[in-house]
Amino acid sequence: MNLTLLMYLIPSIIMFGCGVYGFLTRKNMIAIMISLELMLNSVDINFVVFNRFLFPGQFEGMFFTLFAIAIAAAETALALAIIINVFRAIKNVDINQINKLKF
Amino acid sequence: MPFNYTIAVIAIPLFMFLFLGLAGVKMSRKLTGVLGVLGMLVTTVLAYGVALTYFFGTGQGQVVDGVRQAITVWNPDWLSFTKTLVVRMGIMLDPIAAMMLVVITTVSFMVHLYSLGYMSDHHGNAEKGFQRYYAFLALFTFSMLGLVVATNLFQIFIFFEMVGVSSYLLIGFYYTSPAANHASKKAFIVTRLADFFFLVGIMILSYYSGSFDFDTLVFGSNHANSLEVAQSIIGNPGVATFMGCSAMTWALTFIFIGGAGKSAMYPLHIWLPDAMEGPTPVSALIHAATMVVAGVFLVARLFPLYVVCQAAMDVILVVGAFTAFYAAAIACVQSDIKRALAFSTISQIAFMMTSLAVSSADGALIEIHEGYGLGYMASMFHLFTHAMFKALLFLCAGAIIHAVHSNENSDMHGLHKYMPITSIAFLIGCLAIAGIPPFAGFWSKDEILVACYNKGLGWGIWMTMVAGLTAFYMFRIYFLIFFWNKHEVHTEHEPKDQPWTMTLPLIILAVISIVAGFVPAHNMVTWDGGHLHTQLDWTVAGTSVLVALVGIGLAFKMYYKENPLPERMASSCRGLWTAAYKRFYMDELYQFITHKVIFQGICKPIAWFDRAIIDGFMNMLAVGTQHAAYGVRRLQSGSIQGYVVVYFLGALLLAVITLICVLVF
Amino acid sequence: MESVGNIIMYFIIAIAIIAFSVLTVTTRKILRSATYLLFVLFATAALYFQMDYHFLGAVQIAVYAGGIVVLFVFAILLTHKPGADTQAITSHRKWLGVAVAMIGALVCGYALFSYGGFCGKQLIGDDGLSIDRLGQMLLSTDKFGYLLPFEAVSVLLLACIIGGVVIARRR
Amino acid sequence: MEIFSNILIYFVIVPLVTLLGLAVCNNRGMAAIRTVATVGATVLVALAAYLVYIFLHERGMGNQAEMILQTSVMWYAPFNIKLALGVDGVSVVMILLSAFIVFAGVFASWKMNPLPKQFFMWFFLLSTGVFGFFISIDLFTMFMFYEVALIPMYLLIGVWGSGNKNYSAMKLTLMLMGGSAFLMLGIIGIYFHSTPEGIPHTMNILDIVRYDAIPHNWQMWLFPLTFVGFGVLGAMFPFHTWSPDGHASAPTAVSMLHAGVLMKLGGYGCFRVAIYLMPFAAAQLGWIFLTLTGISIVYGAFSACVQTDLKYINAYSSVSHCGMVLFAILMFNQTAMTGAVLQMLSHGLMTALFFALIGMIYGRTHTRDIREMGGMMHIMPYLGVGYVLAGLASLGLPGLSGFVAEMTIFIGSYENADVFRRTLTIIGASSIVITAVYILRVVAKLLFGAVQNEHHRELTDASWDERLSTATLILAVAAIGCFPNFFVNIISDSFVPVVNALKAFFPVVM
Repeated sequence: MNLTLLMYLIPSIIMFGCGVYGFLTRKNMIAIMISLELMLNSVDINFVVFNRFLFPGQFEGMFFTLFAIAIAAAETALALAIIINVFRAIKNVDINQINKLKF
Repeated sequence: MPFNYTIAVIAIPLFMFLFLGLAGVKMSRKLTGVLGVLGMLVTTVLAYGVALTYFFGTGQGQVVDGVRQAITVWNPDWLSFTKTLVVRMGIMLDPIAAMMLVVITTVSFMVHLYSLGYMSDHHGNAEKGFQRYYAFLALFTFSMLGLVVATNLFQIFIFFEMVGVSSYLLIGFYYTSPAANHASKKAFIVTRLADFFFLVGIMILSYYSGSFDFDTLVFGSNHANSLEVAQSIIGNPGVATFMGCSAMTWALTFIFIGGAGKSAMYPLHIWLPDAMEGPTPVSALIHAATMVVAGVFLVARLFPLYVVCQAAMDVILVVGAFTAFYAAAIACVQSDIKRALAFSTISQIAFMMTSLAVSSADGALIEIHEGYGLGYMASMFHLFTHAMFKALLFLCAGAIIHAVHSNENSDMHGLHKYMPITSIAFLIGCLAIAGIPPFAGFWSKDEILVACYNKGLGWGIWMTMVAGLTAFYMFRIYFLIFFWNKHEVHTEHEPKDQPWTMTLPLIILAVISIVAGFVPAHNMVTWDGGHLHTQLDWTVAGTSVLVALVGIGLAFKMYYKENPLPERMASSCRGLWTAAYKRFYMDELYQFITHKVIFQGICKPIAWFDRAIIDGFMNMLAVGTQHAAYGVRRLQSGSIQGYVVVYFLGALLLAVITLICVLVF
Repeated sequence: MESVGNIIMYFIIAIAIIAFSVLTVTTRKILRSATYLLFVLFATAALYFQMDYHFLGAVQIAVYAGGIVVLFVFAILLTHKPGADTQAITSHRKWLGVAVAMIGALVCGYALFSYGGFCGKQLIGDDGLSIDRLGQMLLSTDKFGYLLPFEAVSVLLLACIIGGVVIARRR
Repeated sequence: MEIFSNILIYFVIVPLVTLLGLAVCNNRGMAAIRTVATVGATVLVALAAYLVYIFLHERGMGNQAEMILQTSVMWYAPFNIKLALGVDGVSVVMILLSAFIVFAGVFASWKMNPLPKQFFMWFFLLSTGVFGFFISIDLFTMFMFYEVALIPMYLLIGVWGSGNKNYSAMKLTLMLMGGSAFLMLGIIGIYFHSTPEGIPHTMNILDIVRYDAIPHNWQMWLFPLTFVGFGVLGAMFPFHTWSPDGHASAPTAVSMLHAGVLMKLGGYGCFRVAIYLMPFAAAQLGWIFLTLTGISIVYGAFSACVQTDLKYINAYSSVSHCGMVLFAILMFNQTAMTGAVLQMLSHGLMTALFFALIGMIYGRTHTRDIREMGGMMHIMPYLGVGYVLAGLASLGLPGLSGFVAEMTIFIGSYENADVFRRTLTIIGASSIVITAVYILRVVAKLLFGAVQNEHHRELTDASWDERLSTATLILAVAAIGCFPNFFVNIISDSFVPVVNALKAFFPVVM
């Protein structure tokens, strides 16, 4: 039995699917952020896997993931800051309550 | 130019109008009245000067070869439509213009004077708007004078409108009264409708002749040429025809309709009886003597054109003859004195119209023969005499109304004892209109009848019968007012003869009504300016006098003393009597057409259409846009999760498209 | 042939990723959700280690597991009462989520299988990236040098710090 | 700067300076605001009178140029857009009219409240647009000033209006903007076909006419676009429905300026741009628009007969009268077109008068429903007489302006020998009767009869500013009515080039 590229991608796809599911179904904004992290992570895995299996000796995918992690960290920090601010304002982090900017 | 001062005849009333209209409010009533009368007196004197010089003066170019010329005194351009089609505002003197100057200024002066007394109080209260009244009288006088001295058709149209407005303002003088309000509106709109036809007539005529000027249209180089000129205007009659009639016929018929509106010919007469809501002197001036004959004047002015257009003449003849009888029949049963007089006026004007129409006794009439143009002369003569005696009758009626404060003859009766001067003046007026020699009406009416007999025996008999009817209804009114039975005093004041300002005009007009018949009209107001040889046709005259006497006798029998005969006759043919009393339901017919057909049937649906369909369509566009925008707005839900769903569906769609592409290509 | 240890390792990691992913999005306790996320991230790091990207694995653990998850935990503790359940997910919403997730997975899967000439590729040799080479690549401006994105990310992070402070600052 | 030596540019500069002057006024300093506005309006009237003098002088000296006082300054070179100024007789009288109405409008809004300063500022911006439009002979500047005139209308109605003002302001602005969208398409189309191959495109009207390069098939598209574009502003059926609502809600002075001047932009544009530049299509398609305008005349008049709101009556009457303007323009002969301009003058003045009077009456009674009023003549004789005069002018009493204009139109229209045009002329002429009906109906209900509401007995007659405003307009109306040839002589020759352009495609009657 060999560990093929496909085998690495399958957990990634499932993780992504979970992320999508969580993103769509959760009401809690922090939970949505967590789902988002899942999806991001699954994409990271893809980059790395393709880099490693198809273009060994080159490191574009790896570096991309590296930067993506950095940016994900930044993004999460920012998003959580916003969520906390929102929580201060309306004492809630339910996404359905935050519709003042609608229309 | 010798007639230069004619301009003053026109200008003084205009000035009086502006002066009294603008400064009147600051002046006392007495001052206003005196100024108005003085202004009118000066105008009258000048107008007499002009007319006398024109008719009897010599050496000023007004008579060439025994033919009176039209003299254009003043004719500046007023409005240039094109290089050739120019409206001018001028003064032209010819026999009928000069005659009309006399008629208008005389009656107008009498009315001005009379109004000093009449308008000073209204049913016992001080009259409001005395200044306004004099201003409007001056405006009317100005407009009417401008009309008769017009040098071109368009000027006549302009002053037609002006007299219409003055008439509107004066009928509606008691503007707080709904009846007056309604009547003034009606008068204006009906005459406006007629003026619309007049305008169309002018458009047609001016297009084909290229001019408005009477110089070109009817006088040509001299009067003798006018027939040829008239025919040349038609051009080639074969070319411009519409529904079988030449453009000329249409134009002249339309112009006649314009005149018919002002002259209250059937079926455009309905405004005149209602116009009696105005002050009585106004009725005397405008709705009896001057403005209502404007239509007759118009047809007379264009007479040389009508002569060559037999179809138009026939229309006038039929309308005139019918109206004469129709109005006379209604006048027999009216109980309101002013309305009865109004119908009498309509009937008499119809006499003048008929008389003009019978003038073209034989078709083409290129050859001039003895008696031709008699109707024209008779018509103008009758216009003159009628103005005098009808003004007299109206002013008498005014005096009576002033005394008893009512228009209904049931409130009068037996006034002879109380108001002898008025009674005699009224009697003179009645004799004049009935055509009893030697009063004025006899001479003019007789010549009309001669002209009618010349046209055809039937027309003559018809008109003679109407003349008899005239005598009957006038004396009916006379007897009902002054005799019938003893007067019941309703008010605290006994009715009596009015102050001198009101009585003097009565006396003057009565005198004129007696002597006016001796004016040598056949030498003065002929259609071609020449002399017309006439003599009294004793058969015709005898018959008409006889018929008139029968009418008077009948009236005497029925109305001199209170008796049940009139009531019996009325009830014996109740339907006819009611129909006549209701003026044969013409008003109801108009009411139906205007309110039910035009207002309810045209205006309301159009207004609805505008609001509902056109505006509705615009609003629908707006509402549609708004709804579409609201619909699109739903997409911008603010729910990130919703966006993601759509995003994934989009991804799926792309995948499917890709798949299809792969499969197909 | 892979070594058996490698295969066993792979399965452990794969199962951990799948299981904890599912748990992350299905648990109703938000703090547990964050904890499961932590496990997913660890498992991912393990995957990177297995593919010889040691530095990347270390970064994954340091930044993600050490940084982001801690942020999450703080945020959760700031906004939630301890032990509170989140709202139950309504049924139709759940099925919608499942459907869309499936659609996403299917599209990806279809793409993989239809174009995946490369699916059967295996790991070739040791592609270990030494730290000094990585450092040089990160700070070089040559071909395959990543100085520009590196600087960009630093600026971004700076902006992010300022932004975070500004947003979260109590007014 | 060469352009500042041309008197025409001051018609734009003076309102702008007035606007700036108003801007520095204190919002509560009513006296200062009034002074500045009055001075501005007076200077405009003086300028306009001087312009008439210059025009007559030039023509008297034998200057037969189509446009006098021409100046052209390059404005945006890449598109060859110039600030081209010039006037002919029509522009001159339109400028005179505008100046008069601005003057009367200032006095009609003498007691404007609230925000008088802002009101007058927008008012003068509107005037800037109007004057700018009339002095331009470059399509671009024309269009630009046209828009400048339209936009303030929205605020003037929306802020200072009455009744359902938001709806009306929105409707008016949107419909007119819709029209100007057509217009812009048309102008762009004309621009790209303005010159033959190899010559840079131009926006200058005189140049476009000289090149005569717009292909016939393009004319068939561009003519309807421009005509409808201007026709919307000229209240052509079926694009007139902004007018009743807009006028009903607008404040007095705005109604005056709008009906008095802005609607004239439509008629002016129709002949200056649509017909003059595209004579072929005008001759081909004229009958469609002629039918529409013919409908406008009768339709507006009939609609006015059953309205009960004074402003609605007047708005529908405007539809009828403005329809007559376009109607006459489409008759393609000098007389009718002269009549059209006279009608613009006449309608401008008398509608302004009407709206001024209605505003004054409304300001006292707080109702415009004629069923609730009566006997006003007794209570406010000055306003009553003014209203009667305006009414008589409207229904065409000789001696006032309406008669002259309508007669010139009808006589001119009848000069066309074809049955279609003549029938329409007669139908159009019948409006003089319908006009009489609705005018007299209003006069009878509003002014005559018994006083309906006892409270009205305590109302006062016009104050001095109102008297001045109305007297100015009445005098102007009477001046046109009494001395029409003065105006006809100024206007008439301006149509020779248009008629010459049409001659090739239409049996024009000279």
